[in-house]
Amino acid sequence: MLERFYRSLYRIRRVEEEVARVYPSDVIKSPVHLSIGQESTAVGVCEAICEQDVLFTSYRCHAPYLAKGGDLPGMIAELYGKAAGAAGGKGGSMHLVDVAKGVMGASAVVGTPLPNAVGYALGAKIQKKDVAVACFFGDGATDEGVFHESLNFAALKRAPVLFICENNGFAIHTHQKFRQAVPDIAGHAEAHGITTRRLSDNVTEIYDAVREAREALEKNPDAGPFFFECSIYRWKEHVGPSEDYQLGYRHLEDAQPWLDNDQVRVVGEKLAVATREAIEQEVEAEIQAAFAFAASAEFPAPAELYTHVFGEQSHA
Amino acid sequence: MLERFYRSLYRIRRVEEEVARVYPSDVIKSPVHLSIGQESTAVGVCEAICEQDVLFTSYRCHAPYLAKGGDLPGMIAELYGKAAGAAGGKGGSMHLVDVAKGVMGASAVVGTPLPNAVGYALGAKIQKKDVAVACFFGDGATDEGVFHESLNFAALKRAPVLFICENNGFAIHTHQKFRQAVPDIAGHAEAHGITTRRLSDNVTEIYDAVREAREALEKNPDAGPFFFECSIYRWKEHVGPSEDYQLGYRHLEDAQPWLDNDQVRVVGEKLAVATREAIEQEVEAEIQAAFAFAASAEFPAPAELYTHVFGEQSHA
Amino acid sequence: MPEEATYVEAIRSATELEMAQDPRVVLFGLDVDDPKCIQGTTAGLLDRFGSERVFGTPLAEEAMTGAAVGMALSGLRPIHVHIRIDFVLLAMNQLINVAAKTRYMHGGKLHVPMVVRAMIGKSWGQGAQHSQGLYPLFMHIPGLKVCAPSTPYDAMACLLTAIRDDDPVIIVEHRLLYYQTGPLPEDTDNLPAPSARVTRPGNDVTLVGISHQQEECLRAAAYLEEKGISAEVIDPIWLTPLDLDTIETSVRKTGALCVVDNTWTTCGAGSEIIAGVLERIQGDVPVRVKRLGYAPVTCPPTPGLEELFYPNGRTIARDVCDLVHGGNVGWTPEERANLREITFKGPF
Amino acid sequence: MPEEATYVEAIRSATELEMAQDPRVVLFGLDVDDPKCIQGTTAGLLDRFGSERVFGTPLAEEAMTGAAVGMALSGLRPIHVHIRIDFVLLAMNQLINVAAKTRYMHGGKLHVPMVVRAMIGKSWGQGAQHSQGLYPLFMHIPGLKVCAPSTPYDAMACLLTAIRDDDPVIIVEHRLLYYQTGPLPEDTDNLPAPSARVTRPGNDVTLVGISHQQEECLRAAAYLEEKGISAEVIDPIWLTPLDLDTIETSVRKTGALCVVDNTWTTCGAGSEIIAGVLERIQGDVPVRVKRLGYAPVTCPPTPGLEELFYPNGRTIARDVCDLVHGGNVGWTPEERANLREITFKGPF
Ligand SMILES: Cc1ncc(C[n+]2csc(CCOP(=O)(O)OP(=O)(O)O)c2C)c(N)n1
Ligand SMILES: Cc1ncc(C[n+]2csc(CCOP(=O)(O)OP(=O)(O)O)c2C)c(N)n1
Ligand SMILES: [Mg+2]
Ligand SMILES: [Mg+2]
Repeated sequence: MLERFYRSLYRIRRVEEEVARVYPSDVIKSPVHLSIGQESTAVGVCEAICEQDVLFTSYRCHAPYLAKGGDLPGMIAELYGKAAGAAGGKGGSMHLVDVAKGVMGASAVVGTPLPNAVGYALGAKIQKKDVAVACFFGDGATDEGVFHESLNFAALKRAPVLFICENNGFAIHTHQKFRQAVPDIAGHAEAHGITTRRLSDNVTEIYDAVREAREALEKNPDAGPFFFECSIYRWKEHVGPSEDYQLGYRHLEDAQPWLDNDQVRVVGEKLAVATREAIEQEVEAEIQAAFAFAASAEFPAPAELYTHVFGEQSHA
Repeated sequence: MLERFYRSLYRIRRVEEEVARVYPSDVIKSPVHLSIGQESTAVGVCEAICEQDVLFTSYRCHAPYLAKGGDLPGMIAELYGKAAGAAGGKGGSMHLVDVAKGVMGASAVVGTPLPNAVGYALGAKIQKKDVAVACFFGDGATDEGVFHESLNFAALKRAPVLFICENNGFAIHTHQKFRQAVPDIAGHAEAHGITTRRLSDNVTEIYDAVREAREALEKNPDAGPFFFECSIYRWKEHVGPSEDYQLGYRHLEDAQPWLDNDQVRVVGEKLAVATREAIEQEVEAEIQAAFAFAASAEFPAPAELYTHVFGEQSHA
Repeated sequence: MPEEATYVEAIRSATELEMAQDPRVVLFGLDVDDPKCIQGTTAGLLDRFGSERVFGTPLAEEAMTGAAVGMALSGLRPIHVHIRIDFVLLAMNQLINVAAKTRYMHGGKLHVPMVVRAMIGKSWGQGAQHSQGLYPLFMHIPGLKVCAPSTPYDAMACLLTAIRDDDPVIIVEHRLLYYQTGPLPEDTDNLPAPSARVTRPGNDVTLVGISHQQEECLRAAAYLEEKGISAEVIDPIWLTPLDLDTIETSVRKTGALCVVDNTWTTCGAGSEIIAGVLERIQGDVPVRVKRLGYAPVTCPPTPGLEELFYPNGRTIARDVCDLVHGGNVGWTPEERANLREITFKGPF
Repeated sequence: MPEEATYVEAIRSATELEMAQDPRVVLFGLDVDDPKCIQGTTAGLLDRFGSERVFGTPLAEEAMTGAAVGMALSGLRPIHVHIRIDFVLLAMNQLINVAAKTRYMHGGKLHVPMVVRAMIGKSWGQGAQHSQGLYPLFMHIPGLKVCAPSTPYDAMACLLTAIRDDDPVIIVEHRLLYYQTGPLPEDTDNLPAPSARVTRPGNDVTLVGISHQQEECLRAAAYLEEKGISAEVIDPIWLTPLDLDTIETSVRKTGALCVVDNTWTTCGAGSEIIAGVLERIQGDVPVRVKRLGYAPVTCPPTPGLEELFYPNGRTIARDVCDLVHGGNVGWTPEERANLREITFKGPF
């Protein structure tokens, strides 16, 4: 398992570092919301759920997309605005999608994926499919009323949803304590009668907790929903490739414990050096290839502007 | 106190009975949502708060409007659609208003008064006024996300709001248990860190609880918000003048305990007969006069259609 | 010949038909399963299809719309019902930011076959917040389709077409149209593509009426005969996609266009149709134009003002007569009993 | 002569001025008090006026809008800021069902003096959900006022007028206009009533540009000189109330009207202005009309498609040239360096 964790953690970290590295060259013409430092939630969750399970995420979607097996060249090409991108260049960084891998799109409006995830889970249950839905969202999303509406409805219908709150303490630059009277998000999930776990950013802890829930769902489709609040930390600025401690809304000292506990390093150190290096080499090659692919791919043809408003089988 | 309670309870009951009685004659050309059976929340709360305090309510607003001292002829004239109505005939039964008495309007969209109440309370606090806001809403309103957004913001800002949830068990014909995974509304208020009380429909119990909160606010403007969930029962149909046990979504047996505990009767029986009869006579005379006033009042002139879209000091 | 049916029955039976032939269709919304079953439009469906496919919901318009999107993505074809279109204002974010954009912003990899049924209210002092039309808000947004059928026939055809569509469709119903009766489509497997219908041929003026105002336009056309004015009445039925061809053809013939909206006129369907037709005609033929609709105020409940708030057959006839004659003629028809508007006093 | 200032400074200083002279004014919204202070438009205000009058909020657009209504009712004059107008879709219920209707549905007994500042996004692949215009949705609703200032001067005047207004006003800003510089009003105590402005006189065609498209229209007018076409450019500034007089006067002179919306055209301000002007002109003079605006699709982030999505000075010039000549002239101007559009790549 540790090998799998490491491959995924390292891959996400390195992809995003490459995104950050090339960003100043303007090949990526889109806002990017990096997950650097937050990889363990995506990896812990996606390793614990099943192939057929699906994800709904926010704009901070690179990590879950990759962790669930989303196509890497498609992702980079999407950031580059190319026709070969995951969304044909029509989504950008904030709307990654890979249906074959169960990544059901992403949204730039905070909170919106929550009810979509619940609806999908209910739909899957009605269709008697053994599919669980993992829904990733930040602490900011839990300020929104739709968070409660979604949790209540999921609980009422016992929809097979795994709510994954990536609590990095901030909505852009505003700390949770300036937004929430009681900064205990899991407490609200409990008030809606949902089985809830408060977790750290430890990838194994996250994996174990989510695995247990997923197994419960496999045995009993009415076992859910489940709620996981994971305490994590965003290392980079809210949007863009840089650090932002100079802004003064948070301080490097706050970050230090998280940096010291970097899950990529911690998990990597548990592997034999040769194993780790082999993984790293493979990943580096994959990343190089993906960026090369994206760089050389074509931009969409002008006619693409008008496609995909409606489907062809639609009556438009 | 009991005399005051009785006068207010009896007055509300009788006004609404008169509304129900005349309704089939079509003099009231508007949907009416009666509070018959639910009078004790309005009375308990409005007797406990202060003259300068204000109310925000839903469309089921007759009882709080009257309990807070809202003008009775203005109310009946409003139901009749007359120019002398509380809102000049431009509101109808669902938008009663009496600014002098602190009734700050009412809304027919479920949940909407909640954030209005919180904003008002915060505004009053910013202006250093000793004003508390009582916000009346049903169990249905608590399904809406804005309920949580409002509670969180009120708690965050320590806004002097008294949230009064009139839990009559139903949103139209749908029982709380089909809408809420955990039918414990007060539990959500607690999760937002709000001081909360679960109350019956006993008018004295409601009065005492709200009085205590109001006194706390007087001493300390940061003492709030407070939340009260009152269990009550609606005797009539959701909208309209009749009973609706024949619809089958609830049964007369369910109602029986509430009917047996009718607060109007129970409180009345505690008074000396002469006292009670004097009150009743006064109220009856007042009601007769109000309906007579409404019946003989004028409808608004056609030109009124175009007034009050914007104010005159507005740049339109 | 198919039997006569009410508009209520048209909606009910379209839903039943499609639920029977397509197991992916689910029906939900506040009160769809309650004793009044949305004025009868959902009657019997819970019994026939069970509570997994027909269910009431909490009051949570935004999340329930988001859930409809999710259900659609999961392979279902949800129909989400609102008893008033006013409440859809709580769900604009999911409808506009999510449902309308999901296909495009994911490069066609996802799509959202969902139907929103929403009713416009009128009569008996429903007032400010239960009377809005609001459909221009949806027309403005690429990725949403909008229709506003005014007959049982079109209600059934629109709903079937909407359910079978692969993208989000909003069906704007009207509480007063529920009293309409008429035939239903015979061949429900082969429905025509969305297009407008000339509901009454004429030569002197093109009168386009939307939703319940279609009924008023037909009344107006009857009144206009008194003045020897022959109105061609058109029902667009679908507002997105909008069949401008049919309207343009008529206007080229009549030289006068009046659109009667079932909402306010500012940025309304009337503005859209007039601008669209004139962009096409570009002065080829002279055209007089007029928009009618709600008075530019909030809807008042008191009957006298409520009456003035809405266009009706007589006021439309008056205004169209003025339009055709190019000035204030000073004529308003006397009300005729057979052209009197339906009113009601609940259930709402 | 007043100094030149940026649009950002215009908004900031209008807010500061009015907060200083009217203690009822409060400023709030997501991130108004954060280190980036809404691109500088709220800079320094927290320090000067304190956290009771300047505060950030939870993410809760509906409740925060409802709270603004409540604050307004309590006697304050709240300014509620949104960094994207797209997010206002979460608050439509409070804006349309409550703020717009409170005065009317309570017979004038209550009123809601609140200001909503909302920014349109553009550039650098912000895409589907950060680029919408949406102001026609507000224009449709009686009880709301809407303005979309395009210069620092008008930004300051509009914001001051809005704060002093007794009813809800929505100010539509545009991220790219934040780079505009120009003079500010000198006499801030006596501002003109809302009206349109002829920003460039001309004779051959009336070109109305809204929000950031006003800038593009001025560029188009410069390009059109190449073809000897003299465009009269008008900035409506206020969309509600809309000053049709100024536009009508121009159109009666030019005989051609092109409106460039900073949103989609369907049921847009262009539709409204064209229909409104033609209702007044009623064929007195022949008029050619044209609407331009966003392509009828969701906004794509990839630069090539994004470029095609928006009208710009050159494409407007091309389309207006065709309009004036009544057919496809086949001319598009070469881009001139001094007429190139500003772009940026954050902060967003
Ligand atoms: C409804 C809505 N309101 C505001 C914004 C602006 N915004 C973008 S990201 C963000 C912060 C969200 O914080 P959180 O949910 O904790 O996610 P994180 O960025 O920390 O991953 C905000 C306020 C938005 N995109 N959508
Ligand atoms: C946002 C919204 N959704 C739906 C409705 C339709 N509706 C009117 S009253 C009502 C029930 C509300 O129940 P509750 O809040 O418990 O109040 P009660 O009628 O029991 O006093 C509903 C669903 C509405 N008016 N507003
Ligand atoms: Mg966060
Ligand atoms: Mg109730």
